[in-house]
Order: sequence, then C-alpha cells, then structure tokens
Amino acid sequence: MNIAGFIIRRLLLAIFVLLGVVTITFILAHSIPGNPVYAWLGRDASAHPALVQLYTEKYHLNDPLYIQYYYYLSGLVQGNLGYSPAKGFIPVTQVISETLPYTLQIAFFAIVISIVLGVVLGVLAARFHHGPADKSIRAFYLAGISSPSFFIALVLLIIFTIFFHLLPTGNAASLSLAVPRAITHIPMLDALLEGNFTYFFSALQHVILPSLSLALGTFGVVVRVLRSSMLDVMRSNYVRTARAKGLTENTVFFKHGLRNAMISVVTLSSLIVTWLITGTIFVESIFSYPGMGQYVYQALLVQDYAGILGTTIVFAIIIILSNLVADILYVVVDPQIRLG
Amino acid sequence: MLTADRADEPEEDIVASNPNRSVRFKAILSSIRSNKGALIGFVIVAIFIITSIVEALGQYFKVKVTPYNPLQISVGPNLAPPSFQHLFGTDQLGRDVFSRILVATPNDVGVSLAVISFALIVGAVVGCYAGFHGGLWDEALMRITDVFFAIPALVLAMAIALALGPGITNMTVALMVIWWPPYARLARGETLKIAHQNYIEAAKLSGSGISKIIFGHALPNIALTLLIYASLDVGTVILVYAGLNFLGLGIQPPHPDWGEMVSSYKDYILTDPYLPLFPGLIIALGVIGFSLLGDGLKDTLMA
Amino acid sequence: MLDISDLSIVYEQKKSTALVLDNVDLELDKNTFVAVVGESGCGKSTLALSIIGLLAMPPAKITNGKIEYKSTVLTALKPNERRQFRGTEIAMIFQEPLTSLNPVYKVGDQIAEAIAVREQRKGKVKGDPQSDVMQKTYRVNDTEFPSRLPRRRGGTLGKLLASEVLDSLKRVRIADPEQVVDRYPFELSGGMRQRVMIAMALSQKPALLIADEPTTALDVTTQAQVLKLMKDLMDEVNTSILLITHDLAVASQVADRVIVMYAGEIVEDSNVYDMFKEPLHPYTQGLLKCIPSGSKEKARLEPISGTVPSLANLPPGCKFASRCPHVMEICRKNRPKLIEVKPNHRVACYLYGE
Amino acid sequence: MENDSTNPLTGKNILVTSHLKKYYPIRRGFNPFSRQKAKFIHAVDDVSITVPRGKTLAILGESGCGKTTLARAITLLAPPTSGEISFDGKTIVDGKKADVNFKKLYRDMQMVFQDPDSSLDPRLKVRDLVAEPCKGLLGVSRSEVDAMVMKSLKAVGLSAEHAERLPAQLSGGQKQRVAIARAVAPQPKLVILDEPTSALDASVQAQILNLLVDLQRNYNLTYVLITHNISVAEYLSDLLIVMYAGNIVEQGPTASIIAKPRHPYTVTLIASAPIPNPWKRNLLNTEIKGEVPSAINPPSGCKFNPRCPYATGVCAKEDPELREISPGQFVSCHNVEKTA
Repeated sequence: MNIAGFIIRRLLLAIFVLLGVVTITFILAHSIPGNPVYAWLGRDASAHPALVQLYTEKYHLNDPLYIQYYYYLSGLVQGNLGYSPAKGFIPVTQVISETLPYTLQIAFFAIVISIVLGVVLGVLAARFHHGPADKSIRAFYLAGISSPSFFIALVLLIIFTIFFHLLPTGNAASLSLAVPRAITHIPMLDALLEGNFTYFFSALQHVILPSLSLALGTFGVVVRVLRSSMLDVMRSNYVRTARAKGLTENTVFFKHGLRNAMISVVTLSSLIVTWLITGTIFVESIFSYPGMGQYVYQALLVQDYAGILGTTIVFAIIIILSNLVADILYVVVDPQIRLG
Repeated sequence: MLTADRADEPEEDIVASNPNRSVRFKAILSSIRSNKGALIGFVIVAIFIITSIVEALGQYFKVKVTPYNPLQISVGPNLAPPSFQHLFGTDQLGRDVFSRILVATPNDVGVSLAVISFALIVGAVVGCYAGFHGGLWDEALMRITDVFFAIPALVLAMAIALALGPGITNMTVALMVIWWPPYARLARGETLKIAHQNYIEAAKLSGSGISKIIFGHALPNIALTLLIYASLDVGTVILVYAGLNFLGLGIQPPHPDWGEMVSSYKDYILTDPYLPLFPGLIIALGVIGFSLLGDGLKDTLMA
Repeated sequence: MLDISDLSIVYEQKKSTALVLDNVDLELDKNTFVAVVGESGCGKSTLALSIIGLLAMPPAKITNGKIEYKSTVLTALKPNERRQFRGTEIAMIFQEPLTSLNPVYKVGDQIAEAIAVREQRKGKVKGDPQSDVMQKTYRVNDTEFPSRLPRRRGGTLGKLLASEVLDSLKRVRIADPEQVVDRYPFELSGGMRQRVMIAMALSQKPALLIADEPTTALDVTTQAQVLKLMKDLMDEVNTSILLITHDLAVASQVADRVIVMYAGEIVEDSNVYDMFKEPLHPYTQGLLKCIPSGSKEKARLEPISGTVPSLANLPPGCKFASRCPHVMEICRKNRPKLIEVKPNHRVACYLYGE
Repeated sequence: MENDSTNPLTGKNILVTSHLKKYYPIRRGFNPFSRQKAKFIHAVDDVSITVPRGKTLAILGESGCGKTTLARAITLLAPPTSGEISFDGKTIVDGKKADVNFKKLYRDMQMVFQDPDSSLDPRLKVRDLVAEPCKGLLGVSRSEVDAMVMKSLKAVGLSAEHAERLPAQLSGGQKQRVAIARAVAPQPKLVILDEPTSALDASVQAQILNLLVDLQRNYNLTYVLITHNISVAEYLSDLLIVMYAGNIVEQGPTASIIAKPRHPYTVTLIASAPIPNPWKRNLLNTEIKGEVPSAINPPSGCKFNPRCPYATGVCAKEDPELREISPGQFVSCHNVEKTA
C-alpha cells in the first residue's frame, strides 16, 4: 500500500464519518418534539411565529424526512447552521468563525504542553521505574487526569491570579490593545506576522492558564501510555539484541526503546485532542476566554440548539482532522505501515 | 530477556495455582492486597460505594443519614468556613456542604456504574458477535464506532440532553448510548485475537454453534480485559457526568450534585475559595480511587 | 578462553526459589563449536544469558561460582564494565530473528551500529585488554560514540561503515547485499533475518558467539543453510560458537563438543564422536532412544519415564534418579559429581566410579 | 495409490479429495484509483489425496506449503474454494458447496492441534474440555458423558485426578494428552493430527508418539498427520505426501519415499533433516539454494525450479503432472530420471 493510497483511503473514511456525524445531529434536531425549527431557532422561536413559518417552508419541514435530510445537508454545505439566540440571532457560522480561532490558540498550547510534559515525565518514569521519581510522577499525573478540568482551572485561578497576581484572566489579551489585522484569522499568529509583540505577549499571558488547565488534565494519558509501552519495549527481543551488541543503557533506552514506544503515543493523539476540545467548554467559561468553548456554555444556558448542533459538527471536524494527522504521523514513524 | 527466562522456568508448582473460580477470586483479592496502589484504590472505591448504598437506603426509607438536612437552608450561618459543626463549611444559603456532598454520592457513583455496566454488556456482546461473524456486521460496527469516536462524549451527551431535556434519567440514557461503542471495538479486537486460538476451532469441531462459542468460550476469555478496561473507565464517566452537571444538564436544583455544586459555588471563589474546592476534590478522589484500582488490577492480572 | 566454575543461579520468586543452574563447571576453548543440549527448563538459556551478562537480576541471582573470560572475572564486574565485553568479545544471537531486530531501523543501520561499537572500542583501548588499566580506560571514556545511527553514509566513518556493512552481509552469503542494507527487518524472510543477525554479531569480531536456538523458528531447509553457514564462518572469522539447542541431532551434525544438561546441571560433556558412540549418562542414552528412527512397525520408542523434578523442590540425590533405569541406592542419597571418567569425557553418574 | 483410488464408494478409503483448491484473497488497501486485479494466495492448489481406512497418511512440508490449510479445508474449518471431498463414502463437498450436517461429520472426524496451550480453553477444567465434544456431538446423557470422559482420559494415560485440573496445571505432555483425549472421546473414525508433537520436548514427544500408535491400534483409527518433521512422519505413517508451495510434489508409501526420494525437493528435504549421527553429516554436505517462494507471487512452471539443481528450460514454463514412477510412488517433476 503506498502512502497516497493510504491517505486517500483515510480521507474517504473521514468524509464518511463526517456524514455520519451530520446524520446524528439531524436525528437529534428532529427528535425534539414538534417543529424542528424550534431547535433551529431556540426557545425564542415561539416569540417569532413569522420566522417559524418562514423556516418551515424554507426547509420543507412538512415534507417527508429524506427530503428534509436533503435540505439539511445542502444547508450545511452552504454553511448554514441556523441562527444563534445566544448571540442575538446572528448566524451560527459567524459566531463560530469569530470564536474558533481563540479556541485553536488554547488548544495549540495545550497540546504542546501536554505532549512535552507527558513525554518528558513518561521517559523519566520509565527510565527510573519503581523508583521514587516514578512514584511521584505517578501521583502527579493521577491527580491531573482524575480532576475535572473545571476544577483544575479553579485551582490555577486561585493560585496564580487571586493569591499571587501573576497572570491575568478574562479575555484573550489586554482589552486596551487592538486586535491585529486578520491575516490568518488566528490573533496570536497575526500579531507575530504583523510584528505586534505587545499584543502577542499579552495574548500569551492570557493563554497560559487556560491551556495549562487543559494540559494538566491530559498529559497524564501520555505519561501512562508512554511509560507502560516503554517498559514493554525494554523487555522486547530487539532491545536484548541491542544490549548484546554492547550499547550503553542510555543508547538502548533512547534509540531502540523510545523510538518504538512513541508509536503508541501517536495513536493517542486523537484521544488527547478530544479531551482538550471538550475541556475548552469549562476552561474558557471559567477564564472568560472568548473562544468557542465559552460560546457552547452560553448556548447551553439559553438552550441555543442551533449553536450546540453547529459546534458539535465543528468539534467533530477538528477530531476527524486530528485523526487524519495521527494516521499520517503513524505512517511516518512505523515503516511497516509505510511499506507493508 | 523475559522470553528466555520463561523458557527456562521449570514446570513447577503447576498444581498449586488457580484450581477453580472461587480460588481465582481469592487470588484477585490477594493481588490487590499485595499492590499498594490497588489497595488504596480499593479502599477509596469501597468507601464511595458503601456511602452511596447507605445514602440511597437512607433516602429510600427517609432516614436521616447526613449530619444536616442537605436541602434545608440556614442550618448554619451563610458562607461559614469549615469547622467541626460544618466539616466543609456552609454555602451562600447556609446549607451544610458536607451533607450535600454525601447525599449526592449515590447519584454520581450509581450513574457511573450503570453506564459502565451497560456499555460493558452491550459492547461485549455486539463486539464479540461482529468479531466472529465478520463481513457486513463487522463493517457496520466499525463504521458506527468510527462516527461515535468523532464526537466527544460530552458534546454528544449535551446535544442529547437538550433533545430529551435535562435530568438524571435522560443523562444516564445519553451516556449509555454513547459509551458502548469503544467497548464493542475493544471486544471485537480481543475476539479477533482469540478467534485464531485453536480452542475456538476445537469447539467448532465439538459441534458448538456460534452462540455457544461466544458465550461459552469467547466472552469468558475476553472478560478480564474488558473488565480491567471498564474499571479504568469508571473514572472517565464520573468526570464526564460531573461535567454535564457542571453545565446544569443533570440533576436539577435544589437537589445537589458534585459537578453542579462546583458550578454554583464558583462565583464565591474570590471570597470563599474552599466552597467550590471541596466538591471538586471529592470528584477527583473518586476518580483516583477507580484509577488506582484499575491500574492495580491491570498490573497484577495482565502480567 | 572462557572458564565457568561452580556457577549456581537461582530464580527468586515470591513463594519459592528455583535452582536453575547448579554448580555448572565448564571451560571453553578457542575455535571450537560447542553445543549445549537439553530440554526446556534445563537451564541452557540461563547459562547463555549469564555468560553474556544479560540475565535479569533480580529475579535471577548468582549464589555461587564465577565466570572468567581471558583472566577477567566477569561476574565480579560492575554492569558498565561488563558491557564492554558484550558484542566485541562475546556476542549472541537469539531464537526469534524477526523480533530480535528493531522493526523501525533498516538492517544496514543496525549492522553499522554494531560495527561502530567495535571501532569505538578499538580506538580507545590501548595496551593489554586483560590488564586493569584497560578496565580503567573503559570506565573513564564511557560515552558512547555514535549517539545516533549513521544514517547518511557520508564522511570517513560513513564510508568505512558502508563498505563494512556490505562485507558483513556478503560474508553471510546474502544475495543482493546492496539492496538488503536498505530493507527493514519485516521485509526479509526468517532465514534472511537470522543471517542478518549472524552478520551483525560477527561484524563485531567476537571471540565467542553464543547462539540460543538460532534455527528453532526456521524451516528444515533453512535450518540446514543457517547451521552450515555458522559452521563455515567459525573458521573464517576465527571465533568459538556456543550453540544452545534442544535437538541432539542438530548438535551431532555441527558440534565438535556436546554438553548435555538436565535440571540445571551438566550431566555429560564430551567430544561429539564419543558422545554418540558411547553415551554414558542414562539421560543421554534415554534422549537418544527417544528420537524416532524408522517406522513404528520396526521398533517401539522407549521414552524416558516420569518427569523432571521441580527445581524449587529438588530431591537430595541425583536429579535423574526417579526416572533412571539403572538407579542405585546411593543415587537417591547423594548427588554425583561431574568427573572425567575417560579422557575429555565427563559424566555425573555413580555408574562410573566414585 | 491403490487400484480403487478412483472409486471412493468401495469403502476401502475413508477420505478422498480431488482437485482441492483453497485460495485466500489478499486484502489490499482500498484505493479507487488502483487498477490492480484482486490477488489470491494459492494456499492449496489442486490437491488430490486418498486415505485408506486404518492407515496413517502423512503430509510433509515446510511452513507455508499449504499442509495446515489442507487440514482446515478437509475439516471444513476453512471450506475449500473448489474441488470435492468424500468422507466415509459420502460426498461432503461437491464443487463449491459444502452441504453437510456438521454434527454428524465431526462425530467421525476429529482433529488434534499443534499447540495444546492454544487448543485448550484455559478457563475450562480437563473434565469439561473432554466432555465438550461428547455433549455437542453425541447427545447422550450426563452420566454417559462422564463415563466417556473417564474412559478417554484413561485411554491417553491420565487419571481421574487430572480431570479436575485446569490446563495451566498440566505439563506440556499432559496438555497434549488432554487434546488427544478430547479428539478420541466421540470415537471418531478419522483423526487429523496437526503437528501433534512439534511443541513438545524430545522425551515427551516419544511418549505421545507411542500413545498415538496405541490408540490407532485399539480404536482402529485412521490418521492424517500434518508435519514438518521427517522422522515423525517416517515413524507414524504408512503413506506419505510431500507438499511444496501448495502442490503435491511426491506421494507414495512412506518407506519407499524415505529410502529413495525422487523429487529434487524431497531429496533436499530429507538431506537437510538432522540425524543424530556425527559421522554422517549430511546436513553440512548438501547444497541448498534459496528459500520457499512467496505464496503471492510463486514462480511459474514448477514452483521448485528456481531452487532446483536439475532445472531445465521446461521447468520454468510448464507445471509438471504427478506421474507414477514406481508402484505407488508418484512424482511431479519433468526431470525425475536425473534423481534416479
């Protein structure tokens, strides 16, 4: 199987999965008792009978289900996810495009922190397994993965902001600074491109606590898996061969052990992304960070159904994409898949 | 190295180990005892389960098993710090936080265990069947689980909750619906592993049909792996359920829940930081208990 | 060259302690092909791993005796000093050729790594390798030099390695060595992989090559090829081979000297011709009778009755007494010593003296 | 082999297969742009065998030659792609269709697998393991099952005390005895032995071989022995089939093939089998080329031709037929006279 074929296969699978997700949201939207327009418009729908009438006709809601499904799909393809009562009836797509970049910022830093922390501690735990280092690392990551992300966020908030006044919270950057001109639409990246370092550092200060709260809840998964697969690999026959060659224990550990153990960490990456993305709902609302997670929370409070379903689809797309990246990474690290 | 060691290990003491099931159960207990982490986890889990049984019975028979009535306001001063009268302090309405945490225990523990049991049973049977049957069933299962893997459990539960309306029962149903696919996937994988074992073929040659093979040979042999996975997974359900309650989708006020308490007390974090911290710590403690127990079982039984 | 004296090793388990090697006494000479034969659990793999120093300790523990290599007592060395003897002095190949090669590196790179270890040691070690000074030198310069695989074959070292890797593959008669260097292990057949393992081990020019059941996982015709290759190479590269096998027939075909082990002990040791002309120990005799030859119509097999005693709970006398057709009073009380009953033929049995 | 080999209904032959084929499709990555044809592994390619009642037929070959697939095809565990199988006077597979009462078939046809660790369910006691075929196939009462279990345990040299143990509490030899007890418990006519001793130590192998000989005599069993071990085949079998890359290359009475192998592959195989005789080092004195070809892309013509010392031009072009070169001995080789 060549790489191109592999990626094409994965892409087709991803499209299929996305279609499945959309079908589920369609079913959910239509499982609301009564007219699904109420779901699309939220509970304020009853206040706007004309709108209900309009949408019922526009989406053929009195027609059979498969025709509705068709219009639902075509609406999605055109980027129509309905209107958000939580945000004063502006289109959900617009809300998402405004908030998603901030969530991506948090997610990026959270992934970097959790992988770096996870790999470093996982390697240490495996290298000195059953020693005191291993035990304290275990206690640390167990506390992390066992705590709900909203709890970690509150603890960090107390420590860093309330007691020590170290890091600012609320918003994505100091409000006195202008948001940089949209180039990539990701503010921190735009700030860098523009050379606007004042904004960048302010944004960095604001992003640390939310992403650290997320990372502290997920890095433990990396430690756990890396440690155990490292211990497995170190018992393998090829590590015995490497030792028989007379290599030092460090060479054996890092070159023959770690490279193989990292394969199992790659398979984890999509799980980590899922956790991080979910966590933004709590963390952003606690730190008042203007990302998509906070929007989900607001949408929940007012039962903004269009917003919930729209963000569900976006979450799914992010996860599907990260799965795709993981699959490609997997091909890179494991020659057997690349060539077999 | 291990392979060589094993190859050289003498065939001794074969008779002494594991004669039958009750002894195997004792072996699990003794392995928990010998593993410090598993022991701590076992104790924590036991405390949580006993508390929830006692609380549930107390609520059913209307017997007071909490220091104060958890719903009654002004049993103490508002926002009192922890003391001997009020172990975890009181909240903004003067309710006893400790009593509220206690009374929420059967809810959180019960929902988590129910969700896991449902996922375990449905997933095992579906996955095992697909693994053996192959073909269309297998393909369908894999694609369905692909779809479920793409949606975060919490987000899907949120969407279902909005469709069905909030509440414990609806939340439990939502979690059950989304929780079984990974188990089916795992069961399928394990089934494929043992499907190559000759004892499955030998059973076919003994005239056993597919259901006899699934229930007589396959499920008992993959059960341990699934159970260990499940025991590690209980913590995840607790976390997600707490998240749903934090978002206000689970139990409705004035009935307390851990996640809901963190959410409603978080506004007092500037003045009384311990208020949201205690329910949060209890959630973490429960998850740690199940994680330690699951890890310990994995270490001792899978080795 | 290698002198093992009174080596005893136990495995300490939670409930019991198993004596897996019991007073093993053995000398190996230069340039000989020695086969250690025994059934599973007799301690032959433990013996091999203890010689190269890869025995996991714990659970294993040396309770008695020592291993001496060219006047250095290996068992007294620290792990880091012990490592200096691995590969370049004592090399080892294993039973499973697929899992014994690292799946994510090309075979050429894995061989290059072995050669690099040898080159590094050659460059740094001056003087008599048996002297104390050498051990000190080793200790001081302990940094491993290529910290990563020489993947790009440029530079002096790269060129040297590239040609040596090819040579080592040619030496084990691999067709198309230029192609094989760039292959991953899973792209090669079982026989090829075992050849690569041999090439890798011999590229370090060891004085002793330990082969632990190298052909057990291979087909009959491939086994013949690999054994023949090992026999040919032994003279070519001037090394000794210690072949661990469960198959007496394999031993008879390739070895100069055969050592039979039973329940952690050497029970018989002689050159291959004496061993097969006149096996002395009843266990060796029994093993030979177990090998089917001819048809069931001609002769019924005579299996050895009974089972191996538990190594955690050994009888006081000879370990084979309960299964021995010639058992005597003394066998159940005392354990026979391994003594030389004929020139270069040792046996541990009361039927012969003592 | 015998005159009546073409007529399975005379009753002399318990098992006849004709032109049996078993192809496995190779699962390739799904690539809509690939124009490659579906490929098949020809695991068993046109194999016809005849097994006389009360005799032992050995199928000898190296890994990947198709001998185990043949056994699985005969037992219908992996139904053949095409060809016919007649068993005990009845046609069980005709062309593609397998229309058979499995309970009836397995009452008379049982199998012993290579590795007793994998063929005995680790969770069942010996008693239940041996009882399983009696219950599943015979439909007899509980007390009768108990009696049958005890009887067959006794027949393989195990006692009532062993009946209460789990497989993990038995030695390798005892486990294989249980596997044999299980196979003979329903009193079958034919037992297929798939490498019955290759996982065992030499001294245990001898015990099991003796047991198999005794059982055959006492119960008038017919054996089909699958093995790679020439001395085991020589010891147990009356008739021998040598397979290479899915084909039969030589077949006939065991004694005459071992004494005078005619196919160049059989010659090589016998020469590479180690014998306990240091004065006759045949293993070191034979020149063996190459390795077993890949089953996906086998060489054209005679599949042994790239390795054959006698190969001529015709060998790479034409697949040789099985020819009778001496009474009962068939060889498929274009140049068979060269090995005479």
